[in-house]
Amino acid sequence: MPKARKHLLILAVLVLVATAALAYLFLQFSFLPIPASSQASTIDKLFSAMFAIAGFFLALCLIAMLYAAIAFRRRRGDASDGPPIQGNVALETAWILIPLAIVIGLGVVGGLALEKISAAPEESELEVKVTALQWAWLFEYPEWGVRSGELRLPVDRPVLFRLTSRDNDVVHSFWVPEFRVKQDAVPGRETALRVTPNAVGDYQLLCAELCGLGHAYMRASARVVPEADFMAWIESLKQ
Amino acid sequence: MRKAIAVVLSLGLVRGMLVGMAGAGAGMGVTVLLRAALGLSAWNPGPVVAIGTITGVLAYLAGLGAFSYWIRWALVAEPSKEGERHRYGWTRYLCVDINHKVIGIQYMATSILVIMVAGALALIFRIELSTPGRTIMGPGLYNRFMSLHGISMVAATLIGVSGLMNYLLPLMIGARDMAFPRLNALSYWLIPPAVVLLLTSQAAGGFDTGWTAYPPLSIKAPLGMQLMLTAFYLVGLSSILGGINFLTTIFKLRAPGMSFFRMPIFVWATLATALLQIVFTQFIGMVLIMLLLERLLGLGFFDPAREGNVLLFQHFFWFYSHPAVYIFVLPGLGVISEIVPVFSRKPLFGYKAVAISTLGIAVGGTMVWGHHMFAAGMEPYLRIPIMMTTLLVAVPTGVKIFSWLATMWMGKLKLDTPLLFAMTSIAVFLVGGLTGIPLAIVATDLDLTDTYWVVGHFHHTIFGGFVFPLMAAIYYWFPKVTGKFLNERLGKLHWGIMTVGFFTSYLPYFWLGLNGMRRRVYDYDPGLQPMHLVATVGGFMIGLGFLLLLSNLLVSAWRGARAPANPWHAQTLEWQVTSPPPEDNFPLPPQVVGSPYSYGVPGSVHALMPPGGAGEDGGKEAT
Amino acid sequence: MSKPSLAAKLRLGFYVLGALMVVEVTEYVIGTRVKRGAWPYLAILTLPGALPILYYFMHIKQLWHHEE
Amino acid sequence: MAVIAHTAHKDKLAIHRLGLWLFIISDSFLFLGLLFSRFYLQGVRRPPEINQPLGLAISIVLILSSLAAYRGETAAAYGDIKRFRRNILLTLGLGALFLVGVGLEWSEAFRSFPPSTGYGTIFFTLTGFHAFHVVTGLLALTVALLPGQRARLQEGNSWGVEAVVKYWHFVDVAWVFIFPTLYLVS
Repeated sequence: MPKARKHLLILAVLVLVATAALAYLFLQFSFLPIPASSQASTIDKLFSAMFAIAGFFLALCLIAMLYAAIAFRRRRGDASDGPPIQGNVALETAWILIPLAIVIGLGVVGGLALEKISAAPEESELEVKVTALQWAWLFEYPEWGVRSGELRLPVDRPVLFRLTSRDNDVVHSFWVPEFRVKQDAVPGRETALRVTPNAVGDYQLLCAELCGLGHAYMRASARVVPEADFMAWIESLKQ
Repeated sequence: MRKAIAVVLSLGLVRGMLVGMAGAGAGMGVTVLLRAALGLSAWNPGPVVAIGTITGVLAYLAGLGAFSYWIRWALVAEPSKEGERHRYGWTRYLCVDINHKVIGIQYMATSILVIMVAGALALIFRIELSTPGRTIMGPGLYNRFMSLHGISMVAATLIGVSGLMNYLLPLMIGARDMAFPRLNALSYWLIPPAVVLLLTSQAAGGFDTGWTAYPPLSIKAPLGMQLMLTAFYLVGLSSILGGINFLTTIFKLRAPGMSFFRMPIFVWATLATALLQIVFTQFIGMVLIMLLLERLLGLGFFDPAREGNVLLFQHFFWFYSHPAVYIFVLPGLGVISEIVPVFSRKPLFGYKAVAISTLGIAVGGTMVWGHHMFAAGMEPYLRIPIMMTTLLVAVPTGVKIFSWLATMWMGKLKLDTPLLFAMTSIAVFLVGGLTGIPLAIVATDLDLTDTYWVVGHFHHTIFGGFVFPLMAAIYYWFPKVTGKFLNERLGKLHWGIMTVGFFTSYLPYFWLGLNGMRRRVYDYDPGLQPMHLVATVGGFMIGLGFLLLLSNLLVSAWRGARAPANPWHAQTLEWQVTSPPPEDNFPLPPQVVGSPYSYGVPGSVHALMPPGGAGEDGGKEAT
Repeated sequence: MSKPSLAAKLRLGFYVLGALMVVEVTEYVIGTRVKRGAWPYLAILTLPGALPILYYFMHIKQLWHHEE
Repeated sequence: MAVIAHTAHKDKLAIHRLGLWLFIISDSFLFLGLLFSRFYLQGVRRPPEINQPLGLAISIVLILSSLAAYRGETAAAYGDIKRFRRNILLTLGLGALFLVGVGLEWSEAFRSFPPSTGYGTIFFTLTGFHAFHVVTGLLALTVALLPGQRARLQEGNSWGVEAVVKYWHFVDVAWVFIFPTLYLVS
């Protein structure tokens, strides 16, 4: 049927054009805040890959639907039915197997990325104990035995956060959007999170798990500073 | 005057509520006296209200008459069915009635009512969110409204899918009613007290935990929390009983000739939904009771100081609440599968694959609960397996979407309101599905979880899988239910405003989520304000859409155009009887002989109607 | 298939009871004597405990068999 | 429990049975969840104070009650109404005895591991949920003795008895899992 082939050809062209346009859009404009940790760059790559795949499927399905609504709309006075096509085994198998391959591929890539962002680094980690409470954050640097109400980290040194919430407190969640990773602080247990900040700057630590009246205001300043400034800050805390 | 009072008192709902209030009062009073007699402090709101709730609900059900038949059954050999099937007119909708069509309409009306209330709440706090800092309310009220909106919408959705399935299932399989009509009535009548409890919870301090009710926050929450937990429990109980009824009906009451692969996809969806309902709702019921016990009696399930574990709640909660998402959307996807072939005038493309994908989504969806907890400190070895299972659910979902598109391709699309809404559903659900992929993958989820990305994602899936299909279903089946058409021009306006409004409201959520907007916060970074303002405007457009729907429903029910038995020339069984359907659906059982969607095949039918059955000639005969 | 007599059916009940008693007492002996790691044995023993009740008392066969 | 359908009496029985089985299957997931909580929170730990002999005793009582229920149901199916009544009354008695046993158990447990402790939380919840099922089972068994059911039995319709007895057996099966989980594991 040449007519059927013509429709498919037009659809293919439209989908390709739209996918290219969407890909351009996603690459040209970043929808994310700046990445400020080595984890963030891994995660951002994963985001780009998924946006590309999602862009293709979005274009394919939406354009196919809109095209059908326009090209195959019922003409006035036409009361006949469409062709009685019940299905097509090859096509149905394809749209099971291709998405299957894609999601398995994504799973493998995602698993490797998870390995990468949570692996223990070779160099020594800076350990920071984080205690969450309604509605504040406490930070402890056991290496020097100092505490602080704001978070400061030296740039390019891997950090291991050990998070907990007080026993009679509630669940909170540790999130610096520029670091891209998040971890709940749970009463009664200790959770861990690895971040290697790699861009100097002032960021905000936010509580991401609903924790009551002050939830929106449960923020703390999170500053990534050069190593020397960090040591000076630690010294000032010791006094 | 006296007559009017008699009529009002004869309404089961009124009687039930009055007796229920008396029962609650008596229960609370006895508890207070007992506590005083035992030397405890007489007024301790927790246990007193708990007992009052139980006695109140039982008294309400008894006053309503939900148990009357069973009590007679226990006492006499041949219980009379007095008062069960002789009531006509509007009053039967406010009484215990065992006809599945009445119960279906009761469910739908309740659902739309609750959606309206919860939606109004959403609009109120969308106004609050249109500027950073305080706009019209403080953070306490914001948290309460946000939580009530969440749980009410969950309840409304559960009620709504029950309504759809109740009305359509027996008609679609050629049965005269559900397998257990009285149990069916009981399932519905558990809902009104749940709604009342949710509303009264606001008078008792409300609850500020979101719909998830995570402890320890929910342990510390005020008394309103307890009322919310009981309400949620009642909705769950109704859901379980409904599920048992649906399954039995599908297995035992199909018309002769209706093999499993001749069932409409909506029936497959009901089957899958009911399986999820009876298995998984038990877990939420249990964990809600655990939470109540911990609040009331000081048990230590979730308190780390007493060997409890906060994560136990989260595991059980999501072990239900993820499958619950499929309970919400599978019937809606079934509705789309019904509407697309009829308005494309083509058979459903790949019927068997679509039918099996319905079960595939349900079965696959049982093993994915942990993706809500990737950042929660969950057992780390579960992360990768759950990521894989979650991604795999995308495959059967994709099968459905591709099949709908292939059905429309080369068809003769009749662009009436039902199809327009179905198309919006497909688009919205597609965006919901695609934005779910980064949430399934652990590394990206660690960034996105608990942000507006998640909020945007699930509003897309629920609107695409429930709300828009519900709209499509209303426009599609309203002529069947009432015998009158909805106004088509108003319908198209409603469709346009809701579609544009939805995307205006919820597409910004993805950008917000990526840029540091946490969910459930009252205040945010001023840089995010423009998008919040856009979202608020979109929200009001959705609200306007609902008002248009409501006016269309009312006006058309009053003076809509007469609808014939089969206005859309559909082949499924419900269209082969008069509009509205006869009291007993099918006076004689139809004989099913073929596929429910064989459009375009000359002379093919889904079922042969017995002589004397109405509407045999495909709807030419107006009734 | 002829219907078994009432007496035979009642006798069957006693056999099932005997089997269940053996299982429960075995479980008890394991539970009291084995100080560590008794749970795998007990987990296995729950099956002979539950299945006879399901099969003989609750007639679970009804679920896939409809001759009665 | 009436069924409106194009069905004969035989089909009605099959419908009723399927409904009851689905209810039982659904309910068993409740117990599954409770058992899971026990292992999730407490592992296979068991306090030394738990009264194992009493646990065995009430287990045996419950199994005996199941036998009596079975005999009652069988007798009802064969139309032997006298034997049916005797056995259901025996079941009721044994069920009540079981509850007394649980009561004894609770009063001991209150001293050694009250509900506010880790194991107490699990113990009281599991036995409490089970006892609630026992109470509802006893109520259901009582309904089987009421005049409505008796009259239907005389017409040869023993579904009501079958239903309550099935539920009672289910309560027993649940206990078969709960007993080792609470009293015996190590």
